[in-house]
Amino acid sequence: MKDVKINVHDITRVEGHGNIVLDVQAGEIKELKLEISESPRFYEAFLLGRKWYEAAHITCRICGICSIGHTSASLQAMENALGVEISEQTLLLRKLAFAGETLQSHYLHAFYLVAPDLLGVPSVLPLVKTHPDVVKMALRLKRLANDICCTVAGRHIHPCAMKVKAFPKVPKAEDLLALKQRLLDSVPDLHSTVDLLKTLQLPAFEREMEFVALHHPDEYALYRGAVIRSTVNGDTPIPDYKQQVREKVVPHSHAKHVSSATGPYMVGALARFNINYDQLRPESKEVAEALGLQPVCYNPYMNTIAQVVECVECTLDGVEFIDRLVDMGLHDEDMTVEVKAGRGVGASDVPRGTLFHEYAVDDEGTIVDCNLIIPTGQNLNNIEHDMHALVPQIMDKTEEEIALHLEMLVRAYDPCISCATHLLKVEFV
Amino acid sequence: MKPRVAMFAFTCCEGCGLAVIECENELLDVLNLIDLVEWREGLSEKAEEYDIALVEGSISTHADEKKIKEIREKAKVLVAIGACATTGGLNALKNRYGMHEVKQMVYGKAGEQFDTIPARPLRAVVPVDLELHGCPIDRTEFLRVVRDVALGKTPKLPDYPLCVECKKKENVCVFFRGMTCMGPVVRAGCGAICPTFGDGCEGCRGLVSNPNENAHKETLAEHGLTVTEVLQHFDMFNSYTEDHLA
Amino acid sequence: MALQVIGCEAVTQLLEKLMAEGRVVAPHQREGNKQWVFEDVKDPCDVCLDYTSTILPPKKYAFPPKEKLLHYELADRPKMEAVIEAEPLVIFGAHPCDIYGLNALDKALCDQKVDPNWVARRAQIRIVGVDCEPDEYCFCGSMGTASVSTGYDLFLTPLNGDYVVEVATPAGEAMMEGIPAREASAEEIAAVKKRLETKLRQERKINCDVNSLPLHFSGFEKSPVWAEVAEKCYSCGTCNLTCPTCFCFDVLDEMDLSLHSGNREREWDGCMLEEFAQVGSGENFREEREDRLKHRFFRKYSYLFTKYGEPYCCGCGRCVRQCLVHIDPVDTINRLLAHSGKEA
Amino acid sequence: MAQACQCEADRELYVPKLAVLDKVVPQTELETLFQLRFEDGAPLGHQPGQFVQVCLPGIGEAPISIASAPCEEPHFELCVRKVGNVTRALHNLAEGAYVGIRGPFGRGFPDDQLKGNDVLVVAGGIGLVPVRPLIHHILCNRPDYGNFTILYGMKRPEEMLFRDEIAEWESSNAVDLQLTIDRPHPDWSGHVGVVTTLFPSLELDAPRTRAVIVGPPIMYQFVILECRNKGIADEHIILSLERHMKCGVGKCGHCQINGKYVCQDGPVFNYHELKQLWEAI
Ligand SMILES: Cc1cc2nc3c(=O)[nH]c(=O)nc-3n(C[C@H](O)[C@H](O)[C@H](O)COP(=O)(O)OP(=O)(O)OC[C@H]3O[C@@H](n4cnc5c(N)ncnc54)[C@H](O)[C@@H]3O)c2cc1C
Ligand code: SF4
Ligand code: SF4
Ligand code: SF4
Repeated sequence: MKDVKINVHDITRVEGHGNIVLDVQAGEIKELKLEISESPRFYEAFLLGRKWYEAAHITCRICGICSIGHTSASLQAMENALGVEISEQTLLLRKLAFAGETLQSHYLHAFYLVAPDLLGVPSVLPLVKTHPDVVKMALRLKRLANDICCTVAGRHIHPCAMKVKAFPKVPKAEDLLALKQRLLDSVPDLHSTVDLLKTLQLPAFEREMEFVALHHPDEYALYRGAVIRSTVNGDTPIPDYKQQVREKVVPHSHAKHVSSATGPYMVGALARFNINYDQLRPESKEVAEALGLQPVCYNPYMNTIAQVVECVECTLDGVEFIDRLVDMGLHDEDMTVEVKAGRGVGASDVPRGTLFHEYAVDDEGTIVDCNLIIPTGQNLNNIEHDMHALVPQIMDKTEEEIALHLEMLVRAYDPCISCATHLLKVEFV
Repeated sequence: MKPRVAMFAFTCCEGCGLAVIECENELLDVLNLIDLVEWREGLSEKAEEYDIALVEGSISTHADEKKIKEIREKAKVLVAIGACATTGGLNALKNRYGMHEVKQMVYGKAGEQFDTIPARPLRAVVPVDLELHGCPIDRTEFLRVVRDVALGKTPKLPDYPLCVECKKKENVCVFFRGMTCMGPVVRAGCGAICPTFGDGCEGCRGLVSNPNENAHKETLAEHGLTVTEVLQHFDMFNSYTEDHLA
Repeated sequence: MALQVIGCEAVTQLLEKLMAEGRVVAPHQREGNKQWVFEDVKDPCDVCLDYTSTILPPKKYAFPPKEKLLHYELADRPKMEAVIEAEPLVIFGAHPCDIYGLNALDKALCDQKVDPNWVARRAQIRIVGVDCEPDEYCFCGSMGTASVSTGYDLFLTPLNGDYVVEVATPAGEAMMEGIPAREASAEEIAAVKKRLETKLRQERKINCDVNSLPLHFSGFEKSPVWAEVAEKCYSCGTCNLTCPTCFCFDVLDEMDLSLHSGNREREWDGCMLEEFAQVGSGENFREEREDRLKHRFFRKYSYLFTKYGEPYCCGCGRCVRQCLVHIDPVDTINRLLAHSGKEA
Repeated sequence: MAQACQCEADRELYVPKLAVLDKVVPQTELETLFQLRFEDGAPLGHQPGQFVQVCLPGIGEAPISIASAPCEEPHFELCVRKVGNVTRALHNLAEGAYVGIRGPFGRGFPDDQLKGNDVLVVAGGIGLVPVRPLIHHILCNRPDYGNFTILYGMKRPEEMLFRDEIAEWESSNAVDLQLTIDRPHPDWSGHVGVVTTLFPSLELDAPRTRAVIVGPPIMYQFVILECRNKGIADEHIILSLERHMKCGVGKCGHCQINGKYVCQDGPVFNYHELKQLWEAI
């Protein structure tokens, strides 16, 4: 019976600072945890006392990778609090920006963070020499994803043009049509990506678990959902999210751990795929099949494959949204908002999973209460459970291999640690 | 020899590091000019030695403080990138409260376990050679700086108000659309991206060295803001002051 | 040349004809209250000839906000060559003040050393002027710029839904070829004159004869009015950048990332900006806002006026229209005059 | 067409001409003398007091006074202080390198007014550079001028430029050279005190004297005062001014001093002209 001691300090190729600690003595796990060492930021404290119109611009700064995601959940929450309705045009533009961000985040994860593991190199840099075509393709795809965000919202990181009620600057039809063409032209690149992935081997590991994602009757839920759906606990109305998402503080983490009524659960691309498979386009389903992914899949490493499937979905979504926008004719919209007291919850299924924002404002539009629940926070507990199931299966490997498997597992979840480090609920008296 | 560049992140959203790699069209050219030797978010390589450190994030814990000093010792050139690192950014909003109060507010009783000190820009802790402003930094400006450094030039960053860039783009001033903007007192360099997309500037690049704050307070009041709102316009990205060191 | 009259449809026809020949730019409305910009015409219906003032003057086509002067290739022996990018262009719908601005820049930029980029662009620009109605910011009446006698090929004056057309050059004549027009009647010609008289009766005016401005300014050097006005000023340069008669620039080298080749470019600058007069030793010759504000006024109403015989202000009112703290040349000059007891 | 201006433009107005760096002679820690010549052997054709725009493609341009006299053609010299990008990059060049030159520009020293008269040169620090061609010119044509005096002040002895030449001037009868440093220094046995402290002992024939002053902005007011006290007429006090400058040809607006452009109306002015210009000194 062997001893294993692993301490991966500052896991690389993840967003934010985290450590993996494993201590096995005589074959028995004494300690195994994912430590979150990111400096806490206290976003809830930033928000209190600020104006309704600042919420989205403040909270988008929680995360550079999914700032359009935060903006989306924040705007929905604030619009619900103030009773603001948005137009079809605004909805489509937001969904288009959201698709752009989902694409860029998934490409970043697949090509920069995961591919090096599968190709046996420490990062994307050596690939510039060994696989120049793959690197150029990755850059091309990511640039397109970012250009979608830039055209619609000004920039991808911390979007300017996404505001409560409407877009202050509506993109020009000609610019959208140029993007549509590029989206169509990117389909061959997507197929090459799929071909590349087919040649690579992901670890085989399964653990039966609960999946949670937003669900919408009319669409594959990303920007918005109608309910929260769990494979174990059924549907929960979005305003009642706290029934599904239950938090507790754990000492080794600046992020609070989350469980459902029945235990840990997973959110993210794989959860969405498992729950909303039926609503995927045929083209996306084909890719899933080609890559050996079918619902319900219990291998968290397959999250990356689910992301690639979503890339196909978002690419085709983008084309559809642009067609609809151009057909409708783009026009400037009124931005005036009547401010009144209220409370509202907003939810989006961002690249890493379900994100909730909740605000209460007073009748001057000042934020008096807020709560933010971030996907990675929900996943942390599940990752630890996975690690506990995985370690006994790979105990015969070397310490380096065990460490790599654990790191790859963490990476598969595509965690966003800076997001996760301030998701604790605030109780205001 | 190409300069060895390492990127580090402190308290922040890591968006500036991301902005660097969002230079997709230019990334291969940039990699011809520099050797990227460490970047936790995207690479597993670690470097013991480097010439230039690009550092994002504010210093907001004792651990941060220790680490930035180590980086300063190793780096020949220390570049602060992004609002968190140059002005304290949004993080400094927490400095409005006592640190104990803040922990209570967000984490309740469990908060005491956390190491947190008032958020500071890098220059409040170590000498900084160059500051690249913005939340996030501007890609074009970043590329220009990389190029200038490679040429041995001292990059010239603007110290005039944003309105200059906004007017060159012929944007409709957002004040004429019933909105408000920090442009007249905020440093240019982002191409006035927010007003270009119809939103007022929030001041993420910090104030110019000689802002006419009084004039701007009057302008904001003239456009219907209350005193609190006026102050909030100023402090969103610029609430760090030397007093926070106390 | 005899005046002609064309209808609205003929204006559309004229635009279509010019568009078929090449690039045409004209005023278009922008989001927000009373905001227009000169833009490429894609559809004649989008053109707005009834406007008060565009954000930037049409100067931007002859002297772009940023333009290349030089291209170079680095090598042991570097190669450098002039870059002069000019193309045929019609500016459609320029107001008299903006035409005055272009004419004024012709003088300054061709004085002694002739600016090659300016001249090349100007040679390819044809101008269709259109008469305007002053708004609360214009003061062309005071500046003598309510009408111009040169600097356009065609000039349109709106009259009861039609336009009276003055053909000023052979190029203008060619433009009008095939456009249905009739000769203007005596009443119509009288109405055009009358229109100008109304324009000249603007309420907003400078309280002295424009030609005596340089003389008056020689007494304003120490006026306390400068400090009072400058106190509100942001030094944001908006007034410089939107001005049809400003032409200061900065020069920068923009090297490609390959570090093999690049361009030397010039970019609009503004004397209101703090670093404008700073030199290598760190000395700033106009460190105070007041100094810079004073310099802007003196340059427009005294230095260049004296040098070229006409004011370097066309009375378009853009600087005050766009200035968030409402620093107004008319009000400032009137205060200077009042303070020195020189009001006419 | 519509425009009023029908003039012939010089396509090459902003295009520098290539010159070869023949010799690099370090002067002090910050200043270096560069000897250049046009590739095609053409003379620069300048007057003492004029300047050129020095261009390094990719880095930028900087206005630099011509430090040599016309009689040294086809070579010409520039003495440059390292303060920023262009000046630093110049210092990194090796002999044989190419440098772009535009010019000469501006109005030089009014030789017709100096000829036949006594000349007093007052230079502070790097201000010796623009007057050096004049000094060389006078020394080459010594009989054309009356008494010739040079007062040269610097902060510290290490800052002295053109040491060999200064030694020559010191030992020559052609010129009365007086040196001073601002504050006492162990390596200095000469006069100590700012340059104005040399004035009391000066014996001048005021009506015959033409004073040429070049130095840092702060020096001007005090030296002008001394000259006037000595009875030198305002028109006979001649100065060279420095301003931020981009184009060198009267367009960019940066070098304006009230109604004058330093690049065209200057850099050399007489005090009578400058008195009217409150921005000048
Ligand atoms: C007529 C004239 C003659 C001169 N003669 C000499 C000389 O003989 N020897 C010498 O060493 N220096 C001379 N100078 C000063 C020299 O031009 C500046 O030191 C030089 O332009 C700085 O350029 P840089 O690229 O090295 O610095 P930069 O990197 O551009 O900037 C450093 C500082 O210089 C200022 N600056 C930038 N461009 C100019 C400019 N064109 N003019 C003035 N300041 C500027 C900037 O505002 C900044 O503060 C002269 C200047 C003038 C106007
Ligand atoms: S929108 Fe803002 S930056 Fe632009 S001109 Fe107006 S105040 Fe200035
Ligand atoms: S416009 Fe203002 S808030 Fe927006 S990026 Fe620029 S400096 Fe930052
Ligand atoms: S006068 Fe107005 S527009 Fe001009 S710099 Fe001052 S504040 Fe800006």
